[in-house]
Amino acid sequence: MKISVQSGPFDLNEEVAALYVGRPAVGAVASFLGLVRDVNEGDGVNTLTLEHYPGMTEKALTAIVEEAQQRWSLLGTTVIHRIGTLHPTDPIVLVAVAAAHRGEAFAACEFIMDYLKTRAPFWKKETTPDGERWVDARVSDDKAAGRWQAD
Amino acid sequence: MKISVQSGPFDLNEEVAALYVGRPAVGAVASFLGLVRDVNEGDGVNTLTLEHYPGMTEKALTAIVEEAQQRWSLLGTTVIHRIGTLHPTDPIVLVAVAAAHRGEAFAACEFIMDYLKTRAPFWKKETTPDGERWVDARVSDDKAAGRWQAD
Amino acid sequence: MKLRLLYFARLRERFGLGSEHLDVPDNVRDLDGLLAWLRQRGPVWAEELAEGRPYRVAVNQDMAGPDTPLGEGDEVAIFPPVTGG
Amino acid sequence: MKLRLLYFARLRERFGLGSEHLDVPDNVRDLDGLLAWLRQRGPVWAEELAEGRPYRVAVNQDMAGPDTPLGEGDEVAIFPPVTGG
Repeated sequence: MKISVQSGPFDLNEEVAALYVGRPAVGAVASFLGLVRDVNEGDGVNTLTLEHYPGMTEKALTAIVEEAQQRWSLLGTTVIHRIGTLHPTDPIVLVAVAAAHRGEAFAACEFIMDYLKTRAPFWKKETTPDGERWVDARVSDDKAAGRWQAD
Repeated sequence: MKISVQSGPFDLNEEVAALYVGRPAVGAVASFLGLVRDVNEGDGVNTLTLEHYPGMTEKALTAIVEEAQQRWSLLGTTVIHRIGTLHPTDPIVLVAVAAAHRGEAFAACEFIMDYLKTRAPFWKKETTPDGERWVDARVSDDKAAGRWQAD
Repeated sequence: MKLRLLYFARLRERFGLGSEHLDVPDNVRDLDGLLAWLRQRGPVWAEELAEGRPYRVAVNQDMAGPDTPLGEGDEVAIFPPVTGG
Repeated sequence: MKLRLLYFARLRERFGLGSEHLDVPDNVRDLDGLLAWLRQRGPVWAEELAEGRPYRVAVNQDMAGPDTPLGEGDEVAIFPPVTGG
């Protein structure tokens, strides 16, 4: 399990390769890249600043990955989340999951993203042409996370 | 839409970057990498050779991606499938999907993989310590593809 | 009627050929008729193309069923269930 | 009882501070009690921490509810619903 909260960029090739190179039991790597969009709620976005809760963030991400590991048979998991000020098209988050088969890799990757969105202490502030504003939590994210409890 | 059937390797960074660099409407890229495992059905695998049906393969992949585009609002899709002889840990297939939000990107990526597994004319032959054998289609793949029809 | 036949993977190996041009009798009008005609070619054909065996057929690169009609110059491919990805 | 309080994001800005050390009265025994006590500090506190407002509380870096007991030296963080990812 690799978990990193960092201000700098990351290299997708490197992160995904670390999950399968030299590990021939891995048949599937599902990954998700979240990026800064230039529009949110209909307004232009110039910058996005991510605040977090040092200590709890890492703890929450670890707990989420551990829960995924209990639900599915995984062979490796990487979660990288950036903090600080980012710009449109900048990567914000990477979740990559290795497993023997694709079903487990996809499910765990989506599960981790859904839980990260609702349980990991990060907050986004946008700068738009009208000034700064904190991004509101989305009801759809709660719904997305909630569906994993129906299993 | 990029679709490629090729014997050579591909670069994950390059393929994923092509889906979001300079495209600030993209908020999510879900991707899947399928790899050669060193064990299948309990036996060691030394090499995996992929045969395909030139012409129909590209046509089938295009139809699958078009169906995904009709089901979800997508901002870009890349499907690369390798042919020829590969070895354990070699990437076989990449499916990467860009969208505004993660739900669409995840769903379309998994849909394309499920349909590719059951509808795109590729066949795998393994070399094991006991000789060569054609890989049998998996019932679980039919089931995985079938669930998209219940929607 | 002239057809182009293609065989892939295990069937290509079993039949010992990857493609052929065929001139089939006039009573072969659809896929069902073609398969019946191919089964007459010998024991390997009869065995591999027996009903209930796991093979698939595409006509002009689209998946086809027994009722799919055949026309002059069609490309017919016969192959095992696919296993890519 | 001595506590360490942390505020994040919009609440950090509204309260005008990111962290503080607090010495709360003995009758503050759980999160509910702490929140009631904080609401007395002024209109901004009363408004933002009113029941039904969308804020979350963690005690020692675990999500907590109104009944969560508090102890000497606990780290209590109050913040808006999270929006990362």
